[in-house]
Amino acid sequence: MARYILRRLAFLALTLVLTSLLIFVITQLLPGDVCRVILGREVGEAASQACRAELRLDDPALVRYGDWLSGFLRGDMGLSYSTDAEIGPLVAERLGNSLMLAGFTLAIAVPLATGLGALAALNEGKWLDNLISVFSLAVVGLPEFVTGIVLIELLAFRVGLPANSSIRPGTGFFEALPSLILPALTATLVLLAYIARLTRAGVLEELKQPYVRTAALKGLPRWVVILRHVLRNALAPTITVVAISFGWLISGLVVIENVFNYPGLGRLMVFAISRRDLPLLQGVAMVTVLAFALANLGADLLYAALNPRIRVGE
Amino acid sequence: MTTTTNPDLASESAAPVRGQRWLVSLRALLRNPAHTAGLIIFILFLLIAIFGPMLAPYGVNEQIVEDARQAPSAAHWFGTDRLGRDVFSRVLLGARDIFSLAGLGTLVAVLVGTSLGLLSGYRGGLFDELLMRFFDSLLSLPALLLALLLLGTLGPSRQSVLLVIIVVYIPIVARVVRSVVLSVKTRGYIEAARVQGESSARILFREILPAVLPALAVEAALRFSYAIFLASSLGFLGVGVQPPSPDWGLMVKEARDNVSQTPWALWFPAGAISILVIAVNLLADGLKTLFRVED
Amino acid sequence: MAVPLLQLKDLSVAYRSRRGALRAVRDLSLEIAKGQTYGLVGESGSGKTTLALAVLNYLGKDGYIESGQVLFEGADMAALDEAGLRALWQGGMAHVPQNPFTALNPSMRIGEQVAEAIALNSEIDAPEIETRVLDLLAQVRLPDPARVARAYPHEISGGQQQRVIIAIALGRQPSLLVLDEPTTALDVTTEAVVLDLLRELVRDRDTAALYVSHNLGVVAGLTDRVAVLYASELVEDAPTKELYRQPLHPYTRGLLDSVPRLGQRKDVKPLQGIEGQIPSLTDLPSGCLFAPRCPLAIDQCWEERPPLDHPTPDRRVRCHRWPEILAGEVDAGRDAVEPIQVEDYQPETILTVEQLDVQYPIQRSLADVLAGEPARYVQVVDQLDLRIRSRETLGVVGESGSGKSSLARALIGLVAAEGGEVELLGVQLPARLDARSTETLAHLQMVFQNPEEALNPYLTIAESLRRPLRNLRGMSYAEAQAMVPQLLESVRLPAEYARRLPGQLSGGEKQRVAIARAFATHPDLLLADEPVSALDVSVQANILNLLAELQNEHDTAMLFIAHDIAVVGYLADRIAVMYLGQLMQQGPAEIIFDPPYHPYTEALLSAVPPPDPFVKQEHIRLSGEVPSAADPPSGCPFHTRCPRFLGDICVEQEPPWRETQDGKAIYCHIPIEELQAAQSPVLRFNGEGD
Amino acid sequence: GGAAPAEGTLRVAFQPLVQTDPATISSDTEVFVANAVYDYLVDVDPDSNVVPRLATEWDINDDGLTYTFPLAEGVSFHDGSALTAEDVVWTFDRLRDPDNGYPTADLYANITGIEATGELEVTFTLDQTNPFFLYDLSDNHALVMSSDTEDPSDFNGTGPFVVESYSPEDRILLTANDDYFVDGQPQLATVEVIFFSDENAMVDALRGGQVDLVMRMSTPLFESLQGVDGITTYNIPTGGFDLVRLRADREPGNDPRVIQAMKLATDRAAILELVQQGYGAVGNDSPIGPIFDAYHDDGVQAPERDVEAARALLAEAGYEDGLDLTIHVPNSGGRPDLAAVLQDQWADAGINLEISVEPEEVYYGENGWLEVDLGITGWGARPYPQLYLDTMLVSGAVWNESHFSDEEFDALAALAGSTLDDQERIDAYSQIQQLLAERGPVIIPYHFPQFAAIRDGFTGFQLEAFAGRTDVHTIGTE
Ligand SMILES: Nc1ncnc2c1ncn2[C@@H]1O[C@H](COP(=O)(O)OP(=O)(O)OP(=O)(O)O)[C@@H](O)[C@H]1O
Ligand SMILES: Nc1ncnc2c1ncn2[C@@H]1O[C@H](COP(=O)(O)OP(=O)(O)OP(=O)(O)O)[C@@H](O)[C@H]1O
Ligand SMILES: [Mg+2]
Ligand SMILES: [Mg+2]
Repeated sequence: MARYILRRLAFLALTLVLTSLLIFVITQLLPGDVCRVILGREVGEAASQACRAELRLDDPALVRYGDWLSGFLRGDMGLSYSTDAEIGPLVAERLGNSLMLAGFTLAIAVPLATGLGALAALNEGKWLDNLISVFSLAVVGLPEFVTGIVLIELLAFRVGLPANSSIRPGTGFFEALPSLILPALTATLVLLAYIARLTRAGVLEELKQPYVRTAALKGLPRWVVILRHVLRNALAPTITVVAISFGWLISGLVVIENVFNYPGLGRLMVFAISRRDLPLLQGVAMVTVLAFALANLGADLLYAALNPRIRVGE
Repeated sequence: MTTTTNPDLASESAAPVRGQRWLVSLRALLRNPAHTAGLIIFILFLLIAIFGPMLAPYGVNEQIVEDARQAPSAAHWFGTDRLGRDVFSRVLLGARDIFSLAGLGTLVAVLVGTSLGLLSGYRGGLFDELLMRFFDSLLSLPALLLALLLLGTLGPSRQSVLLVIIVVYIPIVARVVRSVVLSVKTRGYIEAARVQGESSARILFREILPAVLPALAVEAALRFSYAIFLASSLGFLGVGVQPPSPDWGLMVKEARDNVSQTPWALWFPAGAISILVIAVNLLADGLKTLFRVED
Repeated sequence: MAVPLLQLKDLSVAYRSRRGALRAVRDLSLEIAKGQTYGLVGESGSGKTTLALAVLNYLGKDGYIESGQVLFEGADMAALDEAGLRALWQGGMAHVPQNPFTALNPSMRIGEQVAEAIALNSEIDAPEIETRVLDLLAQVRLPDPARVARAYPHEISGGQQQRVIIAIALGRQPSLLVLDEPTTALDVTTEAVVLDLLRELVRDRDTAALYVSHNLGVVAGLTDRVAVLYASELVEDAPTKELYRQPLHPYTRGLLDSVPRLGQRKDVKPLQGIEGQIPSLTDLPSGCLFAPRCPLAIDQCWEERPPLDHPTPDRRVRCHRWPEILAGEVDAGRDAVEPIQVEDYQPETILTVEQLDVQYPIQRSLADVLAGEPARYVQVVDQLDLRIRSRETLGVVGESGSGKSSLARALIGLVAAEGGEVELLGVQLPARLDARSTETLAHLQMVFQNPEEALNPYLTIAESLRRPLRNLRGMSYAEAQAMVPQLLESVRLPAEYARRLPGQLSGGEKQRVAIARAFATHPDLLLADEPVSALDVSVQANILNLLAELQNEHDTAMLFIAHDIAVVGYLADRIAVMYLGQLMQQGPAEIIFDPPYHPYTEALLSAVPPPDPFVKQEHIRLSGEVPSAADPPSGCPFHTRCPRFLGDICVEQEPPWRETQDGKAIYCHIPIEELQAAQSPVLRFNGEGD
Repeated sequence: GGAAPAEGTLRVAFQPLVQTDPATISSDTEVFVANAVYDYLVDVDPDSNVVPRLATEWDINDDGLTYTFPLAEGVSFHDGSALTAEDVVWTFDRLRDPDNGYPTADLYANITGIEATGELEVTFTLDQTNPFFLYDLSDNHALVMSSDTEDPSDFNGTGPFVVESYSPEDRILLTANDDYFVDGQPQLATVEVIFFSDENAMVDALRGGQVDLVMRMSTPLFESLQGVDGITTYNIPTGGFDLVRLRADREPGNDPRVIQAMKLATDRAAILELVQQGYGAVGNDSPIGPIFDAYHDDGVQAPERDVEAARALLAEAGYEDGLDLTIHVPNSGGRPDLAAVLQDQWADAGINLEISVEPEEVYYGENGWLEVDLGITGWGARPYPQLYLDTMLVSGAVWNESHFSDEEFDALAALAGSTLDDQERIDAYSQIQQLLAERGPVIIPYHFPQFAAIRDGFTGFQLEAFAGRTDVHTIGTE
C-alpha cells in the first residue's frame, strides 16, 4: 500500500515535469512580447529592453526552464512577471478559494446526484424515474454561462443571494458561504446529470448481480439490501468521476468564476495566459495538476476501500 | 456448464444478413421515442447547418437600423439584436458554425484518437507507455484551460478553435478506444485470427475496430456535445470564434450585455445550444443500441 | 400422506419480454416431501432455474407466475405479503445458486455476509453471532474459519466460496434447500468435496432439497427422485434408480446416452447425442415438444401433445410411446452413430516437445521498471516433455490452473515459451506465433474452449471461414467463398449459415464453425483446448463425435484437452495427466482407469461423479487448494495434497518416472508394485442392490 | 487629515490592476489607484480647469517658458518622510529621461530643466511655449514620488489613501491617509477596489449590492441600470473616440479618394444608433470633438452617406470592381460592433471587409496595430486636443497609425501647439478640422460618453471623462 502510494507519487512527479515542459513549450510559442503586454503599448523600446533584461527573457529557453524547475523543486515558484507578486502565496490563496468552492460544490452535488440516480434506478421505468431522467436531461443541455445568468436573475436579484462571489483574502468558509451558493449551484447543475446518470446505471447494473438475490433471499428488508449491498458497489465508479470533476472544479471553472467573479484558480490562470505571465501560469498549472492527481489518488484509494476486489496497485 | 445457447435467436428462421443488420438496429433505436427524438432533432440541426443560408430570411450581418432591438414578431421570428440583425437568421446560420467546429473537430479527434488508441492498445510496450504518459499530462489540466492556453498561442480564430477541440479530445478518445482494445485484444477470436494467420493491420481494423465502434459512437456523440459546450464557452469568454460570426456561444455573450433590452437575442441561441446538446445526448444513448451486436 | 413440504400445482411461469410473454415453465406439478432430495435435470434453457426461482417466489422484475400454485407447507406462497415472504426466506427455504463468486457481495467480508443470515433469524447478541458464524463456517468444513470470516470473497477459492454460500443457506436452518447447479462452476476435485458435504448435510439435518443440475452424474448419486424438464415441460419424473435403469422418455434416454461413462470409448461404444436443439420457447411445435429431435417420433407425436401419464404409481412420463418403450418393443437409443473406427496410428512422431517452459511475467508498471524492480514470473509449464505420433489423439487432463491451456498456447505460439524446443514434422518451431511461417500455421491449428469467444461477433460465418483459406492456403476470394458451403457441410451445418453472424448461432453451432475453420487448412495437428466443456451434454456428444470423424477423415493428430477424465478417456488414444505444469502420468487410454495410478490420477478418477446410481466409487478427496504457480512446491509438486504422501522424500526430491509393462508411466516416489498393491479400481459396478 | 474622521467604505468594480509603477500605468484601474495613493503636482477638474494639488499655485514667466510652483506645506509620504521639491524634481526627471523609455519622454521633451528653487519650490523651464503645459504636468503618469524610491511599485505616495493590502487579480484595499494634507479629505475610511474581468459581472454585483461604484461599462449595460432603485447613473460626454484609419502611405490609402469613399459609405447616425445606442456624439473625423467647445468647429461636417458617390470615387481611384480589405479590430468596447456595422454599410459601396478581431494584447502587442492597413483603434479622453494631433497625426508621431504625413497639417498642428494666442490657436484648429474632413486618413464616427453608476448613499462623486482620474478623496458617505 505504502509502496503503491509512493509509486503513484513518482508518477505524479513525472506528470508534473511533463506538464510544466508542455506549458513551457506552449508559452514559448505565445505571440506578443511579454514586456509589451506587461508595460502596455505606450512604453518605448528602452523600457521594454530593461524589462526583458530584468525578466531574463533573452536567456536561452532551456536555461530559463532549468531555472524555473530548480526553483520549483526548491519550493520557490518565483515572481509573477506581470504583477511582480510572489507566486507561492498568491496561488496558495487562490487554491484555498478553489478548494472551498470545489468542496462545497461536491458536498451539494454528490449526495444530490447519487440520491437522484439511485432513486431513478430503484423506480426504473416508473414516473419518478422518467421525471428524474427528464430533469437531468434538461440540465445536461445547459451551458454553465447560461445557468449562471439564469441563477443570477432568479436567486440574486429576486431572492437576494450575492450575485457577486468575490471574497476577501482569508475569508473563512462559513463567512464565505453565502457567496459560494450561486457558483456552487451552477457547477452542481453541470455535474448533476452526469453523476446521476452514472449512478442510475451503476445501481441498475448492481441490481442485476446475483449477490443482490442472495441478500434478498436471506430475508433482509429491501432498504438494507439497497443501502448495505447495492449502493456500496454501485457508487464505486461514481468516485472516479467525482475525482475527475474535482480537477475541473479546482481550475476549470473559468466561466463560472468569470460570471460570478469568484477569485479562484481558473480566473488566475486565464489572467496569467492573457498577460503571458509564464511563472504564474506554471504555478497555477502545477497546483492544478497536483490537486488533480491527489484527488485521483484519493479516489483510487477510496475505490479500493469500497471495492476490495481491486487490489491497490494493479 | 455455462449455458451459451440462445434458442430464441438461433431458431430465428429469417436471420438478417449483414446489410439488413443496420436496418434492424435502426429499428431498435427508433423503437425508443426519446432516442428517435434525439435523432430527428439532430438531423434537423444538421439540415439547418447545410441549408441554413438558403432558409435564413436575412443575411448574417444584415442590419436593419429601424428594426434594431425588436421583440420577436412576424417579420423577425426571434426578434432582432442590438445591431438590428435578425436573430432567427443568425441562429440558423450559426448551426453551420457549430457543426463545422464542434462537429468537424470531434470527427478529426475521433479519427486520430481512434487510430492512436488502436495502435497503442494493440501494440502496448514503450510506445503505449510514452503516449499514455504524454496524454496524462495533457489531461491533467482541465480541457478549458488547455484550450485557453492553446488559443493564447494560436490566437482566437475559427481554425484555432477547431485545432483546440481536436487536440483536447484526441487523448480522451484515444484512451477510450485503448481501453476497449485492451479488453478485446484478449478475446478468443483475436487469438483465433492470429492463429489463422491474419495480419496485424487486418486484426486492428477488421477484427478489433468493430468492437470498438459501439463505445466509440457513444463517446463521439458525447464528445460532440462537450465540444459544443467548449466551443461556445470559448466564444462566451471571447477567445473563440470572433464577431461578427453567428456562433451561438458568442451570440449569448454579446446578448448578455443587452439581456434587459433584447432577452430573445440571448435565449434563442442559448436554447439552440441546449436543444442540440440534449438531442446529441439522447442520440448517444440510442447509438448504444445501434451498434450493439448480440454476442 | 401428510402435507408435502412443497407442492407445485399446474405451475406456469412466464417472463415479460419484447416479444410478449415467454413461458419458461408450463403446467408443472411436483411434490417434495420432508427430507427428500429431488433432482431436476434438462438442457440449458429448459426452465430449471426459472422453476427454482418460482419455488422461492423470487422471479425478478420480469418474471411472474402465470397460473397454478406453489404451496409451501400447505400454504399458498402467492398469498404472502412482503413480510411473510421475508419470514419464509429467513426460515423456510434457502437458495444456493450456481456461481458462488457472483452470489457473494464482492465488497463485504465473508463473516458479515454470513452473520446477516443469522442475525435476522434470532435475537442474539454480537459475540454469539460471531461464534455462530465461525461455527457455521466450520460446519461446511472451511479450513481456518476465523481467517475466512475476515476475508473478502475474491480472497478465497471458488470451492470455498460455494461452501460459504452453503453456510449462508444453512444459517437459517431451512426445511427446503433450493440448489441451482451448485457445483457447475467448480473443478471436479472441488465438486466432489462440495457434493460430499451436501450429501452429508442433507442427510444429517433431514432437509429437503430441490437439486437442479444438467449433470446426470451428480444427480445420480445424490437424489431420491429426478424430474426431467424439456423446453419448459416436465417430461419424466421417477425415483432416481428407476429412471437410470429404465428411462421411459426418449429425451431422458438421449441425455443418458450423451454422457460418456468412465471407460467408454469412441471405437467401442460411441456416444449418442441428441440431434438438433431445444426449440425457442416463443415458437413451440404444436405436438410433442421433443418430436423434432426424437428418433421414435411418429405422426401422432407431431400432431398431438402427449399427456403426462403414470406408467407406475410413482413414475410420470409425457410420451405417446412409453408403453412400447416400457415393454422393450422399441429402443429409444440412437443407432445413427457408428463406432468410430480408429486406424492404428503411425509410429512416426509428428510433434516433439522437449523441456518446455512457460512463464507469465507478473505485471510491473513503468515505475517499477524505473525503480529497478526485478521481473517476477509464474511458472505454469515446467520442463515438460511430450510426443505426439501421427494421427494419434493425446488427451490431457488436469484440474483448473494445471497449465493445460498454457501448454496448448505455447505450442501454437500464442504465448512464447520461455525455454525448450517444439518440433513439428521435423521442423523446429519459433516460439512466437508471428515468427512462424504460413505453412506452419496451416499445419498446426487450434480450437478454443469457449465457442462464444472463438468467432468474432462482427464477422459473418462466411468471412470467418474464408480467412484461413485466404491466408494459409493462398486462395482467392472467389475460391475461398466457394469452399464455404463445403466446410459448413463437413460440420453438418446448413449452407445458408454462411450469411449469419455468430450471435445468431447456438453455442454448439459456433463450436462447429470453429472446428470447420480449424480443419480448413488440413492441419497435421489440431490442438483442442476444452472444445466441449462449455456445451450442453447433448451437444457435447455430437461435437466429440464430429471431432473424431473429421480427424479420421483428415488424418490429423490431436492434442485434446479436457478437465473431464471420462471425456478424455472417450476420445483419446493416450492420456497425460497434468498437475501444476508437469505431467504426473502418461499412458494408453484404455488402461487409465485401472490401477496402478498416480495418486493424483486416482483422486481425479474418484472425484468424477459417474452418471449411474449403480456404480460404486472410491472416496478419495484432495485436501487443500492447488498451490500457486508463482511459488510451486519443492520436490514432487503434488506432495502438499497427496493422500499417499510418503514423507520428506516427496518434499525434497523430484520423483522418478516409473513404467509399467503395459506402457503406463507414473511420476511418483512410490514404486509401481506398491501402488498396485495399495490401489483397487476406483469404480466398480455395484449391481442393483447397493 | 481632516477635521471629521473618515468613515464608510466604497467598493469599486474595476478591471484587474497590472502596472503599479506610476511611470508605466495606463488603465483606468491603475490610474484610479495611483490617483488615490499619490498626488499630482497640479490637477484637472471635471470642467477641464487646472487646479492646485501638491502645488499651491503657479507662476508663469512672461515669455511663457518658466513655470514656478510653490508646494504645499506639511505633506509627507506614507512612509513618513516629508515631501520636498527634490522629490518633484526626481519624479519629473525620471519621467522625461529618454533612456528610461517611459511614455512621458516625448511629452516632456521640451522641458529644458527642472530645479528645486527652494525647499518647497520647483521651477520648470521650457525651450518652447506650450499653452497646455500645465495639463501636461497633470499627465496620468506625473505622480509625485519620493526621491528615495527604490521600488517604484511600493505605493509610497503622498496621496489621500494608503494601500492596506493588494492581492493581484483580486482586489486592492485602500485606507484613509490620516495625515493627508488637505483638510476634510479623504472622507471615506476605506476604498476597496475589486477586480472583475467581466463587465456584466460588475453590473450584476452593483445590482446585487456587492459593489457600490462601476465606471466604464458598455452602453446596453448602462441602459439596463436606468431606473434601477438605489442606483444613480452618470453619463458625461468625452473627447474619446473610436477611429477607423486607413494607412495613408500605401495602397489603397495612398489615394485620398479611397478614404473619402469610405467616409461617403458611412452612415454615422446609424452607427451612433446601433453601436452607441444613441449615446455620445457624432464625430466629424477630427479628434477635436464637441467637448472641446472652444476649439470644435460646428461648421465642419462629415459628409452625408452617399453610396453612389462613394462608388464613383472608388471607381475613379481604380476600384470599379470593389475593394477587398481586412479590418483589424481589438476585441474591446464597441469596436467589434463598429466593424460589423461598417462591414454591412460599406458592402453597399463595394468595399468588402473581412473582420479580424484580435485580443488587445495581440492587436497592440509587438506594434502590429501600427502596421496594418485598415484598423479600428480606441482613443481615450484627453484633457486637451493637441495631444491627439501630436501623437496620432503629425508626421512621424509615435502612434501615427495611419502614417499620415501632410506638411500643411504639420505646420498648423505645430502652430496650435505652441502659440499662446488663443484666437490664433482656435483658427488653426478650425483649419485642421477642415483639412482632416477633406483629406484626413481617419474616420471618427462618434465620440463616446463616459458612464458610471453608483449606489445611493455617497456624496461628492464627480465623474471624469477619463474615469480613472475620478477623485475618490472627494467622495463621502451621506
Ligand atoms: N429474466 C428473464 N427474462 C426473459 N426470459 C428469461 C429470463 N430468464 C430466463 N429466461 C428464459 O427462460 C427460459 C428458461 O431459462 P432458465 O434459466 O430457467 O433455464 P435453465 O434450464 O436454468 O437453463 P441453464 O441450464 O442455461 O441455466 C430460457 O429461454 C431463458 O432465455
Ligand atoms: N496471461 C497470463 N498471465 C499470468 N498468469 C496466467 C496467464 N494465463 C494463465 N495464467 C496462470 O497460469 C496458470 C495455468 O493456467 P492455464 O490456463 O494454462 O490452466 P488450465 O489448466 O488451462 O486451466 P483451466 O482448466 O482453468 O482452463 C494458472 O495459475 C493461471 O492463473
Ligand atoms: Mg439455470
Ligand atoms: Mg484452460
